[in-house]
Amino acid sequence: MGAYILRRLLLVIPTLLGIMIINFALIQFVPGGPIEQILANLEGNGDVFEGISGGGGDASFGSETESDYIGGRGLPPEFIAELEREFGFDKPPLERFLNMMWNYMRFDFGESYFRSISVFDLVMEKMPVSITLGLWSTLIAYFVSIPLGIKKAVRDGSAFDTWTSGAIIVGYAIPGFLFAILLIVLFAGGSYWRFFPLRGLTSSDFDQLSLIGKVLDYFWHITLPVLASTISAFATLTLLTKNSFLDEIKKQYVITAKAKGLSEGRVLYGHIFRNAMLIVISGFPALFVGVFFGGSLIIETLFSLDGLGRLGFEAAVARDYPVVFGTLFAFSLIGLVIGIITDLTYVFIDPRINFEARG
Amino acid sequence: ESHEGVIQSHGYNEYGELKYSADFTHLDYVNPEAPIGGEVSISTSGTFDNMNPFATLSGTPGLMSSMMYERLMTSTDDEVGSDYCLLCTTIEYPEDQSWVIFHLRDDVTFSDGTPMTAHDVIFTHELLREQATPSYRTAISQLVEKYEALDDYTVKFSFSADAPERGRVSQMGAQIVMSKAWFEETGARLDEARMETSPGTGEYMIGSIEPGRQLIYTRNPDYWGADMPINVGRGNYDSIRVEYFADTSAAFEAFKAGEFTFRRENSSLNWATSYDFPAIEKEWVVRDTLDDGTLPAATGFVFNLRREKFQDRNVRRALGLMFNFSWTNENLQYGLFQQRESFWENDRLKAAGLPEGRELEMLESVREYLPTEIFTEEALLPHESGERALDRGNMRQALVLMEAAGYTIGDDGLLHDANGNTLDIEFLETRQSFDRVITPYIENLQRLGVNITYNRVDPSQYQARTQENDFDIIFGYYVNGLQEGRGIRQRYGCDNKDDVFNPAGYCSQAVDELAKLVTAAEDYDEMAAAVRAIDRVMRYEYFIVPVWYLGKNWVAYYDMYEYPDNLPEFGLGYLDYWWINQDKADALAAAGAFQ
Amino acid sequence: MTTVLDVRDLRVGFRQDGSVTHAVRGVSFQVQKGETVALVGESGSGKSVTALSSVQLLDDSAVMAGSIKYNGEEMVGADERTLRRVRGNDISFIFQEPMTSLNPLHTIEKQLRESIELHQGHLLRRVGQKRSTAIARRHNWTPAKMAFVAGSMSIFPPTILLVLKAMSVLGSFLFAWLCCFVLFTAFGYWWGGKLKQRNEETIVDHDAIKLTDPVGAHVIDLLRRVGIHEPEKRLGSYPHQLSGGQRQRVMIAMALANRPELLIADEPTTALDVTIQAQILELLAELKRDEGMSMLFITHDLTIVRKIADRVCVMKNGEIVETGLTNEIFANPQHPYTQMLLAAESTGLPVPVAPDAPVVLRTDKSRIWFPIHAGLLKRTVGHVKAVNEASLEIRAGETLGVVGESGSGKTTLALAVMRLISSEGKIAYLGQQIETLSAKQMRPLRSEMQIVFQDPYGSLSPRMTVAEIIAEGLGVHGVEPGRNRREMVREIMQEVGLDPDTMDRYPHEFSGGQRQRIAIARAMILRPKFVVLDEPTSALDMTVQVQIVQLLRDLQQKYGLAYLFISHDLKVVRALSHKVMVMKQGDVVEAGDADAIFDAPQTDYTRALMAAAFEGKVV
Amino acid sequence: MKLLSPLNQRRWRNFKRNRRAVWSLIIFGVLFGLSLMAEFIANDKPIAVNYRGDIRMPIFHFYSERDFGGDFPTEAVYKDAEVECLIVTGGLEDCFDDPDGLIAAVDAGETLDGDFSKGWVIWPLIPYSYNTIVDVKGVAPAKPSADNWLGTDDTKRDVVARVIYGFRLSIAFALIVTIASSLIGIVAGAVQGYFGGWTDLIFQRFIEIWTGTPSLYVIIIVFAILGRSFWLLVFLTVLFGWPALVGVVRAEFLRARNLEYVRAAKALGVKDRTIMFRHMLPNAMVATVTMLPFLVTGAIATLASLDFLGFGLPSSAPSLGELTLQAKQNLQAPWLGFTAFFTFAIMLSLLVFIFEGVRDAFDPRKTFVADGLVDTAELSFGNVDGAGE
Ligand SMILES: Nc1ncnc2c1ncn2[C@@H]1O[C@H](COP(=O)(O)OP(=O)(O)OP(=O)(O)O)[C@@H](O)[C@H]1O
Ligand SMILES: Nc1ncnc2c1ncn2[C@@H]1O[C@H](COP(=O)(O)OP(=O)(O)OP(=O)(O)O)[C@@H](O)[C@H]1O
Ligand SMILES: [Mg+2]
Ligand SMILES: [Mg+2]
Repeated sequence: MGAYILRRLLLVIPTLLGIMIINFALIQFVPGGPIEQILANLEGNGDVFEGISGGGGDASFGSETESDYIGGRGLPPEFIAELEREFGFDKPPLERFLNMMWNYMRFDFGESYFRSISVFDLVMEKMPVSITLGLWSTLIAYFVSIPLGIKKAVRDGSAFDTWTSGAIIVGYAIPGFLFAILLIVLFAGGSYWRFFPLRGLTSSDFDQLSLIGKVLDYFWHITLPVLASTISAFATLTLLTKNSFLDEIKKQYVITAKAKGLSEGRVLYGHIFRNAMLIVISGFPALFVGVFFGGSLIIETLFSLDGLGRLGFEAAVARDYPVVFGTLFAFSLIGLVIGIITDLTYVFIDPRINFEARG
Repeated sequence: ESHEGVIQSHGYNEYGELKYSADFTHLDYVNPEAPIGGEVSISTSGTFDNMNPFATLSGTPGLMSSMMYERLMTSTDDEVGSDYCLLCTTIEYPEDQSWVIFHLRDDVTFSDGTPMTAHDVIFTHELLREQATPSYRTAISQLVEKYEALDDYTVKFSFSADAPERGRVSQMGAQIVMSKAWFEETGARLDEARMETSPGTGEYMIGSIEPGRQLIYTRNPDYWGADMPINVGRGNYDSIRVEYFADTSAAFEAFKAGEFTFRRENSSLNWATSYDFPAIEKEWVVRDTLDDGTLPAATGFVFNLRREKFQDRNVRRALGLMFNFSWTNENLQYGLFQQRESFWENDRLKAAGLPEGRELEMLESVREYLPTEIFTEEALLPHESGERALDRGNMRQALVLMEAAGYTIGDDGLLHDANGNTLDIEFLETRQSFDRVITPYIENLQRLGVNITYNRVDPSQYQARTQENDFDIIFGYYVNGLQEGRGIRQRYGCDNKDDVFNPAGYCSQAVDELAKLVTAAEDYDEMAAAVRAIDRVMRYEYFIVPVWYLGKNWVAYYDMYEYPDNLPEFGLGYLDYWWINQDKADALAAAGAFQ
Repeated sequence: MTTVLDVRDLRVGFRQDGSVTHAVRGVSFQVQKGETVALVGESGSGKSVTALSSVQLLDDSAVMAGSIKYNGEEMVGADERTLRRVRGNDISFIFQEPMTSLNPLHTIEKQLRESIELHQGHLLRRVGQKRSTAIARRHNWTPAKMAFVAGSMSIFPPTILLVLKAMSVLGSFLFAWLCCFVLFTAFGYWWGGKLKQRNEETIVDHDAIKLTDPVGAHVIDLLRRVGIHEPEKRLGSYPHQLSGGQRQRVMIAMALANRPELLIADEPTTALDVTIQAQILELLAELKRDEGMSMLFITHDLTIVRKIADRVCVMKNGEIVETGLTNEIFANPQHPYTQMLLAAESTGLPVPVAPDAPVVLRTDKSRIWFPIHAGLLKRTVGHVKAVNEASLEIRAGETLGVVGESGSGKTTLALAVMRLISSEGKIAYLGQQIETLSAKQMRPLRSEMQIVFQDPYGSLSPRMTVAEIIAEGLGVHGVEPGRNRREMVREIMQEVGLDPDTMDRYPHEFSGGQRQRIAIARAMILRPKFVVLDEPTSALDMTVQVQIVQLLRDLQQKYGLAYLFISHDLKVVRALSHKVMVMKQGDVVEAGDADAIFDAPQTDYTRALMAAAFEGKVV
Repeated sequence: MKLLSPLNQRRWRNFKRNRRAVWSLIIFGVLFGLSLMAEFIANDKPIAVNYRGDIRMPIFHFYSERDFGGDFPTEAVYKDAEVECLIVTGGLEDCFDDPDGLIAAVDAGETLDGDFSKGWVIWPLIPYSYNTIVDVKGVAPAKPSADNWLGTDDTKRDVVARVIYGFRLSIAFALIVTIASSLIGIVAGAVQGYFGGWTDLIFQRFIEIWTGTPSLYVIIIVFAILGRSFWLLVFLTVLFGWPALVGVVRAEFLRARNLEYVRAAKALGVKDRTIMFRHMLPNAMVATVTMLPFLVTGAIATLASLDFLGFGLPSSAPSLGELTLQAKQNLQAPWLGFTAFFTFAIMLSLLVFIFEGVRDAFDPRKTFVADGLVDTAELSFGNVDGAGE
């Protein structure tokens, strides 16, 4: 086992290197780059969220009275050359790559192309939103889905089973952003009820609130976004739980447990759970990471939250390579470590599992 | 006023007369009695992370984050090309405009209370030369050779001899002034993203900032220029609030709920369908369509003239004929738009009828480059189309034109040229919102037998491809001015054929020659005649299928704003010379409009 | 005398695939207080079903009619709460198949403890529940586990956030996180170590345990009483690390933990060697004597019945065909089936082997040690020495009987011989060295080498029908290619005494004995040259057992088969084996010709075995 | 049916006992079958026309307007009144002046003068294709009406037609993608879990690297080079979609390979492949079977979100994703949102129910209470039976 873990840890390095090399090679072929993005920005065409936020009407305001004003217009080649220098594109790719890897090894992720802020700070800045959405929707999803799935397994085929299936399927089938819009219009907009705020994680006067006030304010703000991002999360987990339980619930050891006189709950949670939920439980480590670094582009956009979902999308589409690579490196590294932990969880859950080769 | 050929004035206009004399009491289009107070609130989409508008490369600056800086001279909304002294009392320049002197006011103070002097002006100039956006930097250092403070309240800029003559003074008059003391004290740079900014001399200063969410500008109670005639009746709000929403639907909901109170609509679909919410029914919100005298951008489907297949005007005409403006406008845009006819729509610069007078003379001078139709036919107007999506008449005409261009319809229903190749066209676009307009056009083109594909790509790729002029047709535009000058050559001149401002890559010797006349024009009429001639020639060439323009401003606001009766032609001024009727505002608040 | 269990006209049917199988067809019997009733009968006659229905442990596919009263209370259709109260506490169960009846993911301690804690609150109350359970729970925390858990915890939001904030000045968040991870892991390791140390202290100090952890003490006591060596060391084992007999004993311990009023024991001693078996029976007798425990005892071993039962019910085909006092039945059986059952005994001697028969299998000093892992990196700290230097040789047509106490390494050796677990030492099959062959190279040999597993249920794929399971090998090895597979399956099923019409059922739809025969059929249908039979008759009643023994013998004679035959039933061993090998705690204590060993055992251990088996004497 | 092994027959019977699953399968099959024939249900070309006694099928063949006596050499626009008039009148010149009048006259049974020859047109149920611009006066998006049962979208295309084609496109896409990627994923996961050791170690690293590749960029690059097409998108989605199942399958196999029956199968000499797929997979496919319907809808969602972000199929393609996006941008037109929602919900429910049936069919212990409700009376009857022997 020790040797195995060591092997896995050592393999993290070439894996990470592989990921970075492939990505780096890939972006050499992507049409359009950060410089084009900057030029697009300067010309006012650079809004990568246009399609999502629904901006850009057909009656735009692009009118001018004087066209001779020289500022902010015109794109001298020196300017582009200077940008290239600034972004390091004047150097050969190999050198850039080695440079980047050297920096990453020291956990220096550089700065965003479009904002003078380090990638690390950028990610930290977006974390509260991602943690909020991730944490609460995961919590809710798990706390609802697992007991529900178990109950459905126990009452397989009953009316309860049927209608809950229907409900979660409907929840899953509602496109998340439509549901979010619906929530906004119904409960936050000016047409129906105005129970909840439209955007943000907290109120403007958050700092002045008492502790309880703060907590309430926070939950008041996150109700709708969390609801919108959770609605579709029940289905898979519930059905997975249900089916896993169905597979185990009639096994001999369950009868043994029942024969001991254990309560149904204890049989279900004490005995079957661990046997049935290998996959779900072993997903927990990854889940924790998901809680941090998950992002939902569309929910974030609709509720004007500034989280990793938007960051990731913006970075990718706007070709903000330091952010793309920095986050890729960091998240991959975390992902790889989590992979190891997940595998160890397998062993932890089921001591019969080992990773050695089989004859 | 002038001695030894040196002109001294309170303002400047390229082509002569200023509308307001030195002793005017207030601008014509303001209400000098407008009450002062209240708050105007608007929204914008996206986020901001920066309050330094000059750091264009490192962040997204907040909306109107340059609002606290004033320019040396300011323009008005009812004139084109006039600038009046704001931070200066008078300006002085020789007839050949080889330099300009600004006599600064001595009562101007920054919002931190420190006085503004010539050193601040010079310092700002230096700062801009060194740290502003690269394009600006290049331009300004080509223009200004020498700059000096003659004394504490006088600055002089000397222009380099080879700099274009036009626009020198207005260019310098447009320079803003920032506080030297602040920059020296903080060591801040102009090109770095910052949240705290240097104090300006303007009427408003930053009130509060919540990054990515809200921005409030508040009135500086000690504003030095409150009583200036040019400021009378303007700046009527105590504060200006900008709300940020990442999503437009959410923003609209916020407007419905009264979270912000003034909204300009930019989508016909919304304007026609979405304004039926409770606040409208309760008459808390009013909708207004106000005239807009500004020049609409010359938008349309631009052919890439660098491509072989678009060389023939017949092909371009035929393709253009398949666009059905009337149908699009009626069915998709709620009949709210007008069809654009000219590159200088809505204005005296638009060519019409047969050429005559000075315009004809100018055209005659380049006759050798022009087809005779220019002289014999009226300026080209866009085709008319019927009510049905595909107009049979236009289709017939288009088929004839295509035939003239050497295309025939094959057994597959597609157009083939003499070599049997189909007419393959790719329509490149990046914005999702135009799909609905472009798709029917594409359908029509397919009917004509064009093998057309519609390719929507991400902004960066779009930029890369347009930059390299690697496209067939895009939905593009030309931005023209009401007062044309040097820029016309950047857009249509052969020297700048591959410039981004000339997406079609249009170039004609006739226009090149005519553009020279524009830059050389001494007065407005001369300039106008030359521009009309260019308009005529370019419309004839048909390298852009003209589409729609609005010519109006759509505004919706909570019924507490009021505006002067005689709104000026070139401005809306809702953040400037509109005002709030406090009684109405209170009534709305009492009725619960803002919750 | 009060009636503890009163079964009247019990009928049970199973729905499957649209039809109904009638397993029990109107059974009535009573168990009085302090009485032991033995349920004997043909394999598949409905004994287990009858037993299971007494507290409603049959699955949904069962339909029931009739009445079962426990202490006057109706069990058929009773609600879950009543059943739960009765189960485990008043009525305890020993299931027929201990291999599959234990929760594979819980240590045996946990499973035992659970029963006790559930019904014997008083034990807990003595020291305050919280504390004792806390200690109990800690038992499994090795440093490695603790480190692992703590390491994973380092990802937990609040911690990471705090630490991140603090460390972001120093460098980067990954660094911070790594630090965090290392810190947590190290802490976990340290803490786990402490806990383990404390546990070890508690374990070593028995008196201390009794004081602090009465449940734990009770557990250890129970395990010792069912004959598990060094129970302290076995507490942390998982079921798959135990031998069949050990698992069965854990089951028994679990059932006895609460001193039930009624014990329903479904063939509780099948996997036990005679000495242990005697010990268990003694234990049961003691409980019966001291606590007035009643028993419903299902078994095929008539010796046991005679020894412990007060009354006997004989079942056949879902009905009780005869019932009466033990002595009477044994002395004067009425029903023809009973008569047949009593008469049946595996007798006779194996057919002598031709002297020139080739050696089919030979092992040379086989050794199988299971590593014991411990520590953060799961270092190997020691070994379970399952088999030490076992050498054996089997010739064609010859049977080697392997006997020995439960847990002595018989199964392990068998698996190693089949190359199903890795072992040290040479193994030769027909002169070919096979210990170095890869799985792929082994494959062609597999049709000639077959094994019947000790745990037949576990060895049958649950989602395949019996026909498929039996026929699978045919497809793999192309035995008798032209013939209709189902026809062949039908034949072999008949040979082992199964109804061929049931061949499209799933394994779980059979009785224990039937499954055992399926496993035998699966091996035999391939006409192998060498077969390992790991307790192939333990779940079979005498009549069937005789049939199977005869079958084995016939096949051996016909095809010159070589058997490695593992059994606790020395009579069967005697009936089949040419040679015998006796194992004890991994060592071969004695080996030689069957006659020699049976007639003149050399070691004390063998002598004791023989005595227990043939004279019914407890040593 | 005889082709199935008895076990599979039993599974099939089990499946059939689950009424809900059977009906779902039937409905799904019918819907998908219908959508496969979308061209005959919703099209802007008639199924058949009779022009001067000549029966033509424009669905299959290209006919220019000239073929009907019109004046355009391009493909006839059958929706145009002129063309329809030409067909029903046999190509009368007057059609260009008053097509509607002439059509009405022909409908009324009048015989017209000139070179008249009565013809007819058979339209599909919905006379619009997914990209047909509905040329009826009125602004888009238009409310549901007799013409457009679910209204039009904001480009004035018939929503029903788009849903039919979109359903076909999405389902075809999703099924192909799911089948391909889950096959690859299951095999990969099974191999990893079953063999373990270095196979697992290396393969897992490969997958980690693979999943670290930003699919978005690959899609951009490939589309920029090869242009957009359905099959390319299928290929790319499979390329990046298959690791989804690997993890769970691997975990289940890691566990299952230690079970006794696997050892038994090995002792039988069963091939690794057979062990994996006959013995282990049916027992280790909880996650797979549960996830499959979601993978199918997930593939549709992938397609939708690619469309949404503008990296999907060409925007004229009938995509459910585009419909949802339109729904969001046209809140005043709720029929768009409802249509999108119901399409998704119905599709997902059907799939989930079908796979529930599949799971049940494979579950040896599943009992159907509704099916063989044996009451105790029958039991005693059984006894009488038994007593007779
Ligand atoms: N779940 C089931 N579905 C269908 N038939 C079953 C099921 N369980 C048991 N049977 C059948 O019921 C009959 C009685 O089974 P039972 O397990 O009670 O036998 P048994 O007397 O305990 O036999 P053994 O001595 O072999 O254990 C058998 O014929 C068996 O095939
Ligand atoms: N996987 C394993 N890990 C650790 N120990 C094991 C493992 N398998 C078996 N053992 C141990 O090896 C010893 C021998 O077990 P084996 O199963 O060979 O016994 P056996 O002779 O077959 O006993 P029985 O008659 O009870 O079946 C036992 O003490 C058992 O606990
Ligand atoms: Mg039994
Ligand atoms: Mg054994």
